[in-house]
Amino acid sequence: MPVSFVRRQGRCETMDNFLFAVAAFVLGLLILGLVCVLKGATLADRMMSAQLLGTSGIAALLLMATAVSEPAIIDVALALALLAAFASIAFATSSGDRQDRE
Amino acid sequence: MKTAMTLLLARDIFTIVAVTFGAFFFLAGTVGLIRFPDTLTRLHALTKADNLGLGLVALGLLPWADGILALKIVCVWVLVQFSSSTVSQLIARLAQQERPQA
Amino acid sequence: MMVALIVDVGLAILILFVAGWIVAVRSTFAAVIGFVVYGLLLSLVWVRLWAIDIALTEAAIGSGVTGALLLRTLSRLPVEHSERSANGSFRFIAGLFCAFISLAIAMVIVALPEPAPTLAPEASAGLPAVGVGNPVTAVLLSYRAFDTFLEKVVLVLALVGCWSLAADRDWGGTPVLWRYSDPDGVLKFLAQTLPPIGVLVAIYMLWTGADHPGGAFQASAMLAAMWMLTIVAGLMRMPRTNDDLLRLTLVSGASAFLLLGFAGFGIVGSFLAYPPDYAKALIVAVEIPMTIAVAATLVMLVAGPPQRRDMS
Amino acid sequence: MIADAATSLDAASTHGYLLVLAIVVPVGGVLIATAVGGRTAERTAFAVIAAGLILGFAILLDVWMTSRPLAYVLGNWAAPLGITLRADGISAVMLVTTALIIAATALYACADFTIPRDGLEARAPFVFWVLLLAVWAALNTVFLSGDLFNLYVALELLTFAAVPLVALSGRAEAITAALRYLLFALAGSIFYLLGVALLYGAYGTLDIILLHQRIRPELAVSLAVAMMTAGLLAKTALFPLHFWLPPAHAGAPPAASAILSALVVKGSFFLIIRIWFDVLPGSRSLAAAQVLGVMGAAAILFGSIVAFRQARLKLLIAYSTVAQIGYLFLLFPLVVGFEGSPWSATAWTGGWIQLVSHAFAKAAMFMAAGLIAQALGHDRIDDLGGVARALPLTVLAFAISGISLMGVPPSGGFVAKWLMLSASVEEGQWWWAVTVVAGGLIAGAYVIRVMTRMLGPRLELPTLSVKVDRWRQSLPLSLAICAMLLGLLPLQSLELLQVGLPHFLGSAGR
Amino acid sequence: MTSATLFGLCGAILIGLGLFELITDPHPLRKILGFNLLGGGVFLVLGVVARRGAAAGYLGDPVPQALVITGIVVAFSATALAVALVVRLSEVSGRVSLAYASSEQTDSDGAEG
Repeated sequence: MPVSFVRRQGRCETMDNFLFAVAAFVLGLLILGLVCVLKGATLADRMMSAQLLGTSGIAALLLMATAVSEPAIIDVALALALLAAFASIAFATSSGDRQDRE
Repeated sequence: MKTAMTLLLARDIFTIVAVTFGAFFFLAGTVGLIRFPDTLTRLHALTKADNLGLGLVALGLLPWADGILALKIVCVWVLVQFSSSTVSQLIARLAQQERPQA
Repeated sequence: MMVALIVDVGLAILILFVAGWIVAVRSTFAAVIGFVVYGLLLSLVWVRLWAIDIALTEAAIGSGVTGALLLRTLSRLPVEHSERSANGSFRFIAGLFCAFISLAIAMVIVALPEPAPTLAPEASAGLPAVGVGNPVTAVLLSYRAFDTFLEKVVLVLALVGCWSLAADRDWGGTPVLWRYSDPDGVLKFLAQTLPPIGVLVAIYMLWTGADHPGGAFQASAMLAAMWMLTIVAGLMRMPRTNDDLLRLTLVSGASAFLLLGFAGFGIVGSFLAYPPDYAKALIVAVEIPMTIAVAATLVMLVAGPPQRRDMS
Repeated sequence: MIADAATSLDAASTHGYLLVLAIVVPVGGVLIATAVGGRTAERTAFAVIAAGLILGFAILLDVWMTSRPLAYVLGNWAAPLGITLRADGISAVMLVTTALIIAATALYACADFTIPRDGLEARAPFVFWVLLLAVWAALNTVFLSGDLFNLYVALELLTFAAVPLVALSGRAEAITAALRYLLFALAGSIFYLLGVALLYGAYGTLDIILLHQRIRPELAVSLAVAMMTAGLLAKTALFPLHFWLPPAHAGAPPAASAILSALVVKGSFFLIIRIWFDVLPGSRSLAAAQVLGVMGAAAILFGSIVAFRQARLKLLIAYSTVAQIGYLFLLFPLVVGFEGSPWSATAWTGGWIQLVSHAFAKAAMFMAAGLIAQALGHDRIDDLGGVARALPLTVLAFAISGISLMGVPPSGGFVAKWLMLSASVEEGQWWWAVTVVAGGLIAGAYVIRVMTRMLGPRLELPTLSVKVDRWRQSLPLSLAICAMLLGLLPLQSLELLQVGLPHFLGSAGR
Repeated sequence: MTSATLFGLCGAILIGLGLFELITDPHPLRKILGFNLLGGGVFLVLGVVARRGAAAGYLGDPVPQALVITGIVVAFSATALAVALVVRLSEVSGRVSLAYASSEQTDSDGAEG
């Protein structure tokens, strides 16, 4: 089963470095966004942080997977895609539960 | 030989352009998150921009993955699209509930 | 690779920033969200340390199940009133003490021997006898299977301990995850579409875990998340805690290990030893009940002690 | 001896399978009891107890007869890759002690935790029987495992079994105590794990015997051992990390208190001994041992004095545990200070007799206190007048265990304290002798304070709210007699305690 | 400096931060978070040990990697139990605090069973 990255077929180190740098950039944005969101008072704002978390983390993982040519990292991204969705749902629905209660 | 080189170069350029644009959308999403005034517009900025960003990043990485792996990357993107669009609906509902109180 | 190191430095700073945030922020809710972020960043670090199996575990537990557990807890506690220990000098001394401990650990880490001692060659040499390609799986299910066996018992005990906190009259009742009215049916839609994918991914992880990163525990966390999703959406019911099938499922992981162990006694002459020709088949055979058992345990742990709410 | 064990590392002993069974049988009991529930939980517990007693004595007999440790290589994967179980002299002694006390506790608990005849499962009985077996499984793993990480899992198993027992009554104070206990225990075991990580990083093995051969005195080892010891001290509740213990042990149901005070804290202590005397090479730091000794001495004095001032019997007994744990830590300066001299062997033997006799005496005391509280409906010391006439056997059990705690001959406590006393005088560390004597005197004071109330005239008729069966009263009495009989053991038999140990001890115990 | 050492130092600091939160924050849920921070740091140290042990064609020593996975499961179980205790405490007493109701000796009748 051809589950692998196209290894070193004309890909130079510069490309790997570029992908890494973008991964770092996305992670930096993640923290920036997170701080802003967490300052926001409303529950919805806070829940957005979960969303932000999922997409940025997945993007960083995809970039890293390609940069180091490790296909298994894509599996991590796949797991995260499903579980981040679950976490967001847990955020949204359990907080609603709390509001109903009070 | 020369066409092969050109093709490889084109692939590099494609990746760089797509990933850079992807990163740009992540940036735009975060800026929107910081600058937009209320929850719903922030939600809009975040989800739209981030999902586009992730899509572009995934697209840019596709040429480096072969066979099943490329399929997996696409799967990750589709999954995120799918879950985040529905989850953002949950968040929007919560934001509406919150609004009168806020 | 210079850029990679810079990324690692950035990642380390991010983690420390988030950890500091968790410690400093006043709102407990914000700290919980911070903790979920911490889990995500840790799984990125595991990727950078070439420990993909751990990255998968951390992503599954850190961002998924622990997040759900802590959020459910918050929704059950009275609204937080942030009380800070006013004693500044105590905090100062504690801070100094912790800094000292960090420093000491750092000194030891910097001075760890070079070349580092390792069991990687031994683990690699043993693989043919185990029949799997992923050395981490071989460690977990063969070389140190006894640890894994006891770990499954730990999970069962944690659940018994959790149930023991029920009120006497609630014993045997049904735990409650949380409720969502779901006016638009959005959640139902998600709960119908995501779980099939999730179950497929879980099966894939279990299967691929024999030779590539992945494995039983990661698969269980995935199954648990999907199961909880369907329960919250009202598509499935939470089982009663005195349900016979549930009880059997919960102990089936550890029991499968136990049976396998005794089989090893009889066939190969040692507890938890696998007959070489069937090693891989037996490992997969024990992983399947283990995955289901752990998934059920995780769901029940998040749901908490049983309740009997007859009024609703 | 340790060299012998290492050369025969791969050769499992003939009866090595006993070690696996000693762990796996109670674990199997936990699983069956959880799965089937109802009345099966109690029945399983008794079946397991019968098997466990036999296994414990079989292992003890084997180690005694052969004077060699038992070993078993799990899954045929020899260390360093795999895990080896080993039983040396101290493991065998602890196995039997644990089995006896668990058996007595189970018989005692029958009355409190009967599962209703209608077969409907109830909360407290189910949890108690499952966790009783779980505590046993965890303790046996702690005594038998030869692998540092496996020991970490065993420690956690012990924590997870013990904490819900504390909270079993469901009252707010009990839950608070359980939560505190859990947080202390978790912090303790995570620091233990940190030490394990550092040791693996430095030497690439988790096996205790291999580690002993490879280890060198260096910073990593000092820090790792400091972390592990500190973590385990928090779990053992040595002064000043004892805060969680009294409310936790006093707030649990009496049968659970007996297990917690007599056995559970000994699990983490046992592990400290393993690390100090089995993992570390010959050159142990006397300064660090002195620090442990000072903490132990402080525990003796503080615990005894606070125990004396308690108004409630169960809290008094719990604080007395804090003090008696202190004696165990005198073992460190006394053994490390004069390695190779026969006096260090004397101190070693004394420490272990203290551990075992305290286990019996303390289990007996908590059971007796439980019966008294059940009969009177309270456990206020000032209002115990006349209870001796109502529950003579129980009061006798309390008195005999008290004699052992005080260290009056011919009890096990006396032999223990006498051996420690002579070792410290002979080694010139007279200050420990002073502490031992002072601790014994204060213990005498608090035991006599309780006894005078019990024996004294009643101010008003004690109204027995519950009638206590005589056979139930005989259980604490038989444990107390065990503690007493320890003092009459011929000392030659105690060489068992040195089987399988590194040769830091002198020729033989005196 | 290698990446492994870098993350090792990161782990060391996390241990300090987690311990600080565990010691100083009075809220039990925050203490539980502190324990998890601390645990993350310890696991990171183990992971660094694993990474340094790269050999035999593996990029890390699989033994400590497996230990971390076991450790994560145990830490999660611990968190679940602790959190259940906190919730039960607040249900029974109406408070979320580790302080005892009155003094250490409660004035309840002290009877058991």
